[in-house]
Amino acid sequence: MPDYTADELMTVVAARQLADRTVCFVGIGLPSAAANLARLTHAPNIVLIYESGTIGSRPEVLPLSIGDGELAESALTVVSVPEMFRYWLQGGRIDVGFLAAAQIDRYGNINTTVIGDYDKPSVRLPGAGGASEIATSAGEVFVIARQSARSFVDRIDFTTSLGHAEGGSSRDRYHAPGGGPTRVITDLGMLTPDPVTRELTLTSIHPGVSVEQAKAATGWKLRVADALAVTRPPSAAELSALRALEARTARAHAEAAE
Amino acid sequence: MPDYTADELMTVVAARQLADRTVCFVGIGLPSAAANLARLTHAPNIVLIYESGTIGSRPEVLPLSIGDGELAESALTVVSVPEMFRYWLQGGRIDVGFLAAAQIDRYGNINTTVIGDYDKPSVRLPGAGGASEIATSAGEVFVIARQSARSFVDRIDFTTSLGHAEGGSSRDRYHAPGGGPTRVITDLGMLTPDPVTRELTLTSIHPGVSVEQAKAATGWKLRVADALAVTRPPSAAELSALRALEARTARAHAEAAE
Amino acid sequence: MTAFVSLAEAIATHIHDGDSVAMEGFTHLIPMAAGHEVIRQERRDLTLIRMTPDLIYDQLIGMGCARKLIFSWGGNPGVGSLHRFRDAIEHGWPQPLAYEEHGHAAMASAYAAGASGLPFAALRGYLGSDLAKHNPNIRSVECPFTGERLAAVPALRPDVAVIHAQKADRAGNVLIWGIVGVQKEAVLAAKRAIVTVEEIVEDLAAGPNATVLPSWVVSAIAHVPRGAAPSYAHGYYARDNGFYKRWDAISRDRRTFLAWMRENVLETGDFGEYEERVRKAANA
Amino acid sequence: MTAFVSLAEAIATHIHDGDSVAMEGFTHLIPMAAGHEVIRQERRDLTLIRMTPDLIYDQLIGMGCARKLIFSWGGNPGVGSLHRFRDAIEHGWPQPLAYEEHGHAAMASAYAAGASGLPFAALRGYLGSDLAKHNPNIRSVECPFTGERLAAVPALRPDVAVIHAQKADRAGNVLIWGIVGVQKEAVLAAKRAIVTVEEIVEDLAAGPNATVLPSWVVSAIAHVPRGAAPSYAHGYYARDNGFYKRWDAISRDRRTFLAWMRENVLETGDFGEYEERVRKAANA
Repeated sequence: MPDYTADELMTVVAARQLADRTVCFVGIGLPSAAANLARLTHAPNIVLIYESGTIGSRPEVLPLSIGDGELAESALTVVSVPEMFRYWLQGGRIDVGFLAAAQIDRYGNINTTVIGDYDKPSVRLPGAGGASEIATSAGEVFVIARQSARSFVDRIDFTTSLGHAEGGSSRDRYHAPGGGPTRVITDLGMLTPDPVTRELTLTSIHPGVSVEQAKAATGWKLRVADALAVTRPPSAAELSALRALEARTARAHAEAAE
Repeated sequence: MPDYTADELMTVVAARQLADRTVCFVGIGLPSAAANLARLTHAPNIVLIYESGTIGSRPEVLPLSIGDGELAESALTVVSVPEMFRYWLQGGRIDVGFLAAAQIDRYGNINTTVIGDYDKPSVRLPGAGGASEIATSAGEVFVIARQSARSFVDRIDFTTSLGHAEGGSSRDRYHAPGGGPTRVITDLGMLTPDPVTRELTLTSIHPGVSVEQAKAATGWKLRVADALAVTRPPSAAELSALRALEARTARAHAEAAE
Repeated sequence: MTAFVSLAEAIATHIHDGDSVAMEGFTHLIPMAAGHEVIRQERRDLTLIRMTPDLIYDQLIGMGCARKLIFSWGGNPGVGSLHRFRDAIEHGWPQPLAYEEHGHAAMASAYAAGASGLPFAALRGYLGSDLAKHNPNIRSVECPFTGERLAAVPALRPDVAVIHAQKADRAGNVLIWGIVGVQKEAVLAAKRAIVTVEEIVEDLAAGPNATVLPSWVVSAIAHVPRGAAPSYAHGYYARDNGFYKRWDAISRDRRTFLAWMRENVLETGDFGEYEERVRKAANA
Repeated sequence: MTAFVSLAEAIATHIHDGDSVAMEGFTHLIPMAAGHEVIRQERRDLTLIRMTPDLIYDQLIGMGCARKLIFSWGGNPGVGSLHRFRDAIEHGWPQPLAYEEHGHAAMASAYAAGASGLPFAALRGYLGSDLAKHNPNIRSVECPFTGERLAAVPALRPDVAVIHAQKADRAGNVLIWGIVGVQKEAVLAAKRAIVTVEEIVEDLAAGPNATVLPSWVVSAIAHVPRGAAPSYAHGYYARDNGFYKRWDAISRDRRTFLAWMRENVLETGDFGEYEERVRKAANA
């Protein structure tokens, strides 16, 4: 039995994707945990930007919302939301947009809007927020999501955030300034777009996970790289940094609730 | 002999036009002197806005430039120049735009761009600065200028800032949010647009000035109101406030130059 | 000119049935107290505008105040769904809710366009997004220089903006800091503006480039300490994350929700009384 | 990533003949020292961009560095004409100067559009102004919602922005305050950015919403105390109004101008030496 959970491994692997000094526009939840773990381990000079307007946030604990006070207090500066979306995101100043996904398809297109029909949804999700423009303006996009046949689907019900469209060079017709998804990190492995077809392909599998498991957790016929890597397990340093961060976070959120 | 100069009277009269609590977008030079005199006399709560971004400036001395430090230090707050022109001027938050003029015609159209042909000017003037949009966005526009046949001309060489176009309702075709010039204060008197033709008409004449003088100092056939008022001379309080302001200004600018 | 009034009077004077109302606040400085007062005064047919409708909009929608919602992200931040918002959209309870949905980039630009006296905002956005197929207010505009097509959305010009701020001075100038969101734009885009504040001070002690709303763009100021709770006011109190989590259970069921709103909002006279009751319940 | 370098190296590395260069500063924080260094290094065929070209642009134009000027107000603030600017436009001396003329509202929006990655800016401007007849870069765009026609100008995207700021920290983050003008927009619109600063500090001690340019949007920082004189740096030194007045006489005549520039700029090694020489002359 490994001494870490699947979620811990997912977060560690996601964190590893972020090089030091990357300017990263961070979604709340899983992306924020991964980006802050990167900052607390191998990427001390990573620049974390949240859509609430905080530039260079260095929170001690993970924010519950995209606009927690900790993000502002620890930031280099805080700008207005219109400025954030105009000068910083659309202005092309973001290296990596880090998104979560409710539904994702084989080309990395993401749905966070509705399950079912838009006008008569069976489940109404929160919507786009900043994601549509993060997906098209950031230099590249990383996605983090727990893998299951319910969320990794053959057809998403609604395209909130453009990935590689219908694959190949089809994204080009939208003239998006950014390059789109380059990796999808899950609790089972990592998927990267095929250089030609842009179809998400399993290129790394987590220790203890079988290819069959990964295929079963995918709503399309998952392609597997010939040279399938096995993910390096979390180091003791990575695990202890993540656990300390999560313990601080739990403590802080319990206190604040009093 | 009066105990004041023509320029002093002009500034005093211009200041009187500004009611307390007016939000006034102030041009540099004569408008700034008048607006600050208003603030120091009958209009203590006037809001002075300069295009450099200062909102609610209360300078002790007159600025030489539109962005002197005194304007920022004494302001309620200072915004960026793009914000100033977008949220405050085009946003319709200005009651009165107070402009100077190099050339002005009978309908209050103003030229501060060139004398002569635009492409081969005989005199190149500074240009529009903020004036074009002040002239069309402010609720109303006051103009202050020394009157002479060289500056009050039959045809201006270039329309920098729209007045009442060709008179009558012709300004309407530009769909300007603001109402345009409502008074022109000079060293000889005050001109206001005729309610119907919008032609600038001499409605008040300064003490000691003759109608003939005013006509001679106007490049078009100047119309004179039937009920021509004679301007009330500066009060002792107005004069002493103006002279104290100018003395402080001269002293400060001499010191700063050292 | 600003009037210093009670919150009840500010809402009574400036918000009418059928108005479009933007109660803004991006996680920080959410005007909760003002929203409660709108519920107490039983406003109807409002068009609610907000980038991030959260608990207070969930309450307004669940209590039947809203006819339409214009928004770009509707969730309980860090927790999950807004159940009243979802119930209105998914099942039309307590009444159908029309909605116009955008992304943050578009809505932020639409407020800025409103503040700038422009009829629309252009943005490099909605590329490949299905939203444009469902929202007729997402159109396009051609750059007259490059020929590029950009997305365009209409300017937001609410009848009323409502925000919560840290401070006002006695002249009625308002200061906010920290995460300032789109509050300045919302106020400047709106015809009228109501501001609740943590405190009223002699001197704002603001830095030279602070986010200050001059008194002459504010219609009414009401002194409502803690008026943004359970969200937070930077420098005053922290976010009550626990309440956001509890709201999930309170709001999930229609009857539980209605009973809670009756007991805590309708049957309390003001925000102070509300907070006391909620605090007691949390500690019980 | 910011490099801390000498001003001479910053100019040598980042400004090339033929570049479009925006040295911005709205009366405050004008990058005089950087402009002098461009003159010393004899750059040619520059497209100079600035809302308010003043003394330093007068000098650059008179010394033959500029091929084209994009501007919205060209004068010696509070004094009168810029004689070298006028001589170039009126008589083509020392060489013809192409120019593209705007109003402030348009230029400020054009920088903001450049910073926002948009190809154009729309504004409610140029109504009834003759400028649109002479500048083919003033066009119009139709609102896709109301059908209104608005003025449109192309975004400004300079090759290089040059600004002077009060402080940088050792990581290369830059702080400006007071009249901040369009400097942030110019830097974010530009491909490269050079910043001269009054001082380099351990901690910017900036307020939560201060105008800070992060190190990763700045190409080079040079420490040049008093680098904005004779304009001013809020919190450091006042505007030298006397010099602005003296410039009128220095610049009026071509030979006087050239002699002055040779003695004070070309024959000095850096801005410190220049300032010492000018100060001595003023006191003589």
